[in-house]
Amino acid sequence: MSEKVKYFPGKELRPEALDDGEVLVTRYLADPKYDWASGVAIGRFLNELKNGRIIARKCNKCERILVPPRMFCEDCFRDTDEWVYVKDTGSINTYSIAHVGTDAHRLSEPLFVAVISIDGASELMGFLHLLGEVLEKDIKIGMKVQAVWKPENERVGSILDIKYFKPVEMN
Amino acid sequence: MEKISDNAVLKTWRDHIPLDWKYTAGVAGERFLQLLKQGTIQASVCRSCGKSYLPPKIFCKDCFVQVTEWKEVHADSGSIYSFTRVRSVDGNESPQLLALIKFEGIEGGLIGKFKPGREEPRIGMKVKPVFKKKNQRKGDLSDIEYFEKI
Amino acid sequence: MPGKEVAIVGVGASKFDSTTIGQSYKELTYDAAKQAYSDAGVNVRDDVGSFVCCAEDFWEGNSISDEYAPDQLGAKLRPLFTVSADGLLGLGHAYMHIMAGVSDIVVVESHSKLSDVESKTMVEDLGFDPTFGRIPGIDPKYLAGLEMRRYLEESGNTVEDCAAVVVKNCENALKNDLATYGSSYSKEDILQSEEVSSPLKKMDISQPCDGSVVMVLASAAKASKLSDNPIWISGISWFSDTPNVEEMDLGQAQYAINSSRKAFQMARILRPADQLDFAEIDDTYSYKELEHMEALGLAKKAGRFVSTGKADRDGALPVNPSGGSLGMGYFVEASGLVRAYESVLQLRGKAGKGQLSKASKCVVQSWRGIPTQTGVTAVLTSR
Amino acid sequence: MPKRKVCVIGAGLTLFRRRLLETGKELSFEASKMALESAGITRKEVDSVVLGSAPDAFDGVHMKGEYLSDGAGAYRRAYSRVFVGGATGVFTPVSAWWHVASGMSDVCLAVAEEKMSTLQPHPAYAFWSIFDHDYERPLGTTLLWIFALEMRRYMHAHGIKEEEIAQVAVKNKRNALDHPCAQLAANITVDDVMKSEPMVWPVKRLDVSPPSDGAAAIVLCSEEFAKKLTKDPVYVAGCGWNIDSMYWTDRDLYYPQYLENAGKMAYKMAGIKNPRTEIDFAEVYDPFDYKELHHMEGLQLAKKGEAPKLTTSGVTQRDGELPINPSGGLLGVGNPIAAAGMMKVCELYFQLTHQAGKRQVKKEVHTGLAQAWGDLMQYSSVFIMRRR
Repeated sequence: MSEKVKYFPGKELRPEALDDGEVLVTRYLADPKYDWASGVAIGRFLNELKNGRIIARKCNKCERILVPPRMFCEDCFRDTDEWVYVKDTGSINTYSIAHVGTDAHRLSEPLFVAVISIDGASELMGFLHLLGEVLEKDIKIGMKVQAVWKPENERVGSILDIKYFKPVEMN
Repeated sequence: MEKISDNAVLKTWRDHIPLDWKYTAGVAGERFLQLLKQGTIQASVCRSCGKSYLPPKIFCKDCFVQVTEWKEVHADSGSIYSFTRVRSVDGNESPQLLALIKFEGIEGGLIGKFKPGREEPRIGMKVKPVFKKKNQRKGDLSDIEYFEKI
Repeated sequence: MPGKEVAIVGVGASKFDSTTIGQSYKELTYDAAKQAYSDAGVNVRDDVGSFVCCAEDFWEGNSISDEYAPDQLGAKLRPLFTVSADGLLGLGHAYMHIMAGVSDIVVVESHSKLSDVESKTMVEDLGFDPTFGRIPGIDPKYLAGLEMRRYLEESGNTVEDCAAVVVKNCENALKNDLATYGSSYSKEDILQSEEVSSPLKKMDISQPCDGSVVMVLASAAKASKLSDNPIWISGISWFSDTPNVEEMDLGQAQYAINSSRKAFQMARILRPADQLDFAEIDDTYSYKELEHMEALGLAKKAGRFVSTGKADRDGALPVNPSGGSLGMGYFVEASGLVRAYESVLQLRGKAGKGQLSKASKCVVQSWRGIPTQTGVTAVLTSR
Repeated sequence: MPKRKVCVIGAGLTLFRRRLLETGKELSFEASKMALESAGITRKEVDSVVLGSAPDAFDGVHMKGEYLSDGAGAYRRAYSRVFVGGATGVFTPVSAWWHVASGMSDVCLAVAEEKMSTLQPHPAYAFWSIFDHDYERPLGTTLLWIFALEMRRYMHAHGIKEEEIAQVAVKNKRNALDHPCAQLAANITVDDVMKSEPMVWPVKRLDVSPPSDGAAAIVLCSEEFAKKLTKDPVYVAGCGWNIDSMYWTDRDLYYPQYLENAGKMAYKMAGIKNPRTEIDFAEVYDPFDYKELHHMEGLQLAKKGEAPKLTTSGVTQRDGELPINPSGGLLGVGNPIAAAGMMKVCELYFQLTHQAGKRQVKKEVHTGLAQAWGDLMQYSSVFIMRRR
């Protein structure tokens, strides 16, 4: 191709072209709304966050304690068997420092993001959350952290009922 | 498997996905809409099979060759292919008469409003476009205010 | 041998209802999957070679719906993919997997969770060409109105014939335990319902329904081991006409004409009206059933055929004995798979109260809805 | 074993740019037309079309497969759109392969398109909604997060330094200088990467491929059909694909097991026992520089943790022993998601048919591999092509 084809199609536009009238543009602001049924497992998980607790499901065949909870074990392909409360502490599986937000704008303050493996659940089981009350230089993989909950009257059954995870104070 | 039998624990998560899109009209669409803004309807013509496309394309969907020739569509060669009285999206506005207009010898056509009034549309009725005033045109399909019976 | 190369050996469905607020779509699908695997007698983690899911992002509210497909199907760390299409096309891809030797047992899944979607009309609008097809402030069903008028004009069928389709399908649904919208209506009920996009009335339109369907397909060699009563996919084909509203032939369903021609050829069907025992076909809108019947060659004048009772459950050729989408509800991308599911029950003689006296060969057909001219036709056979 | 042998007989692509005037349909047409012309056939001979495109939220059209169909040459044809997130571009020809291998089709056109610039103010926003709606999106998620989290874990597991990873960006952007469609070709240094603006640490601006508009296409056909056109066709030797669990926070991200599985599926079909010696060159998915390394390891082209060494020692350069991303990859050519994956498959075709011009790798090549990755760090697709 590079030898045979001399022309590659495509008419490049300047960054401003969509805004300054250089080309005609049809604009559409869509805002589709959803009300997703959380279901048995995630419904209970979110409701329990409101109570200040993290709940998991256990599969009695592989004996894994699964969080976020699910009504089926994806490894064994069978119903999970019981609800298990796990701790609100855990360790940092991996982390990063975000300087940009969802639409690529710069954040004024960086956000500390981590996958937290939750204590009491099986190895590596956990979820995504934020870190707080910690300096960037002090964050380490494997660091023990604990949930900082919103005040009870502000909790709504949301992942944000946990404000963030902070380092466990060592005695 | 455990199911929910108590309405009090039913849980849903409500959210929305705000999206802002700016669509270019493309190589053919850009030219077509600029011409429409001038008050003329143009189709692109496939040199290979002779089909004339409205809205225009830079390609022939059949022969799949590049289409670069254009021709004017005679404004008074239109007729109603089908029409409908359709409700507004939120149900609050009064219904509107919408028609798909086809033109002689043209593949495709245009969707437009039918002139409100006493005249009822019918399939096959000869119609012509009525453009908005030049200073009100934006370079989109709404530059044709409506189609009316010839 | 031709026509007996790929079989449906297991089917499963979740509950079907206008809302399923107590379960997530994953949990619904898990219910359907468990049932299908039990029906087929397979251990999904050991036996299944590939998985096909059918979904569209905006109906899910996810930007990559494929991500959320594997676990509830038992497909973790397995070959799974999503085709953005109706579930019947999923059967088409599974068919090709078996014919190409990818796998000898394939799972197909599709679901609807329309009760999760608040902005259904907006999503429909987003399917149209952004520059030429979307009319600000107008219900996108305008296209169904344009099509219904043009189709009735060209075919000579009437709005009364369309109402007869609704009456028939909602009546059929009363005999189907899985159906949500069964009712005894008169034609007047339909004709007097609110106008959406003339001549299309509110009751000409199938209503949303939730549910998930899972099917297990197998090669001939595997099917003979797994099932005493395999349902053969003896023909399947799909076809897309133009996606541009302005260019559409609104007088006939070219996608159904072409896809059925090929599917019937594969299944050696020369005279569909005589050789088929029943039909489960797309009736997203009432007129669509008539248009599709004619496209498939099931009747020359479908309106008269339905109005005179020939498409009834005890007629010459029952059409949508399950109740169709009008009687069971509209399942977006799962609509075609729901039709196939109902067909399998009939062909196995397990359709309960709704069982037809003669059911050994049928046609299943789907359409992707406005603004498309895309559809699939399949022929299913029990012997 | 597949019933029919399948060949690749043509490839085409558009420019990759941040913003193009063309609609998605027009881009699809341009790439498809070029692919058909390079195969020396017309649309008349095509009996099926498979399109690949990533989220509808980019182009801003629901069911965009339907919308794009006439541009992709699918008017009045058997047509499907397949969608496996970022892995779509390499998955599209995989799906086209089974259309032909099954006997359902003799000539199948595989097209991939992306028009990301439509989404404002930045295409990255679409990635917010790939996360779980109930318990991840409320955190304000972005795609960069997961890359950073995975990169960090990968670095941690093997003690890899950011500087080692940056060499991939340097190599690929330099390779792209010879690619006529490239968007971000450049001569840069490791230092430039290290000093570039931090986005989501450890990810920096120059570790990342850009959003782009563009399209690419190839033509697949039966062996019988190909033999009418050429004595020495390029064959599809192997296809593989695999998905991991949606619960991505429940596993160790340092190693892509799903890719190992997808690779094994493709190797088995291709009769490859030792990928490291039997694959002559590879186009592995590189939306971020560390992903190239991660994927080389998943594909068994490098031992776990050793891909950086192969990069540092020049093995993966165009004149090296195992050239990786001679096209310039996503980092250099650009990343119109599905089209970028397909661009890699096009590169296999160009290299195997000695049409890659200045990009032609130094060694003699018979077997090439393209791979893409997607969904929530859980999907891979693999496509292997071979010529005598």
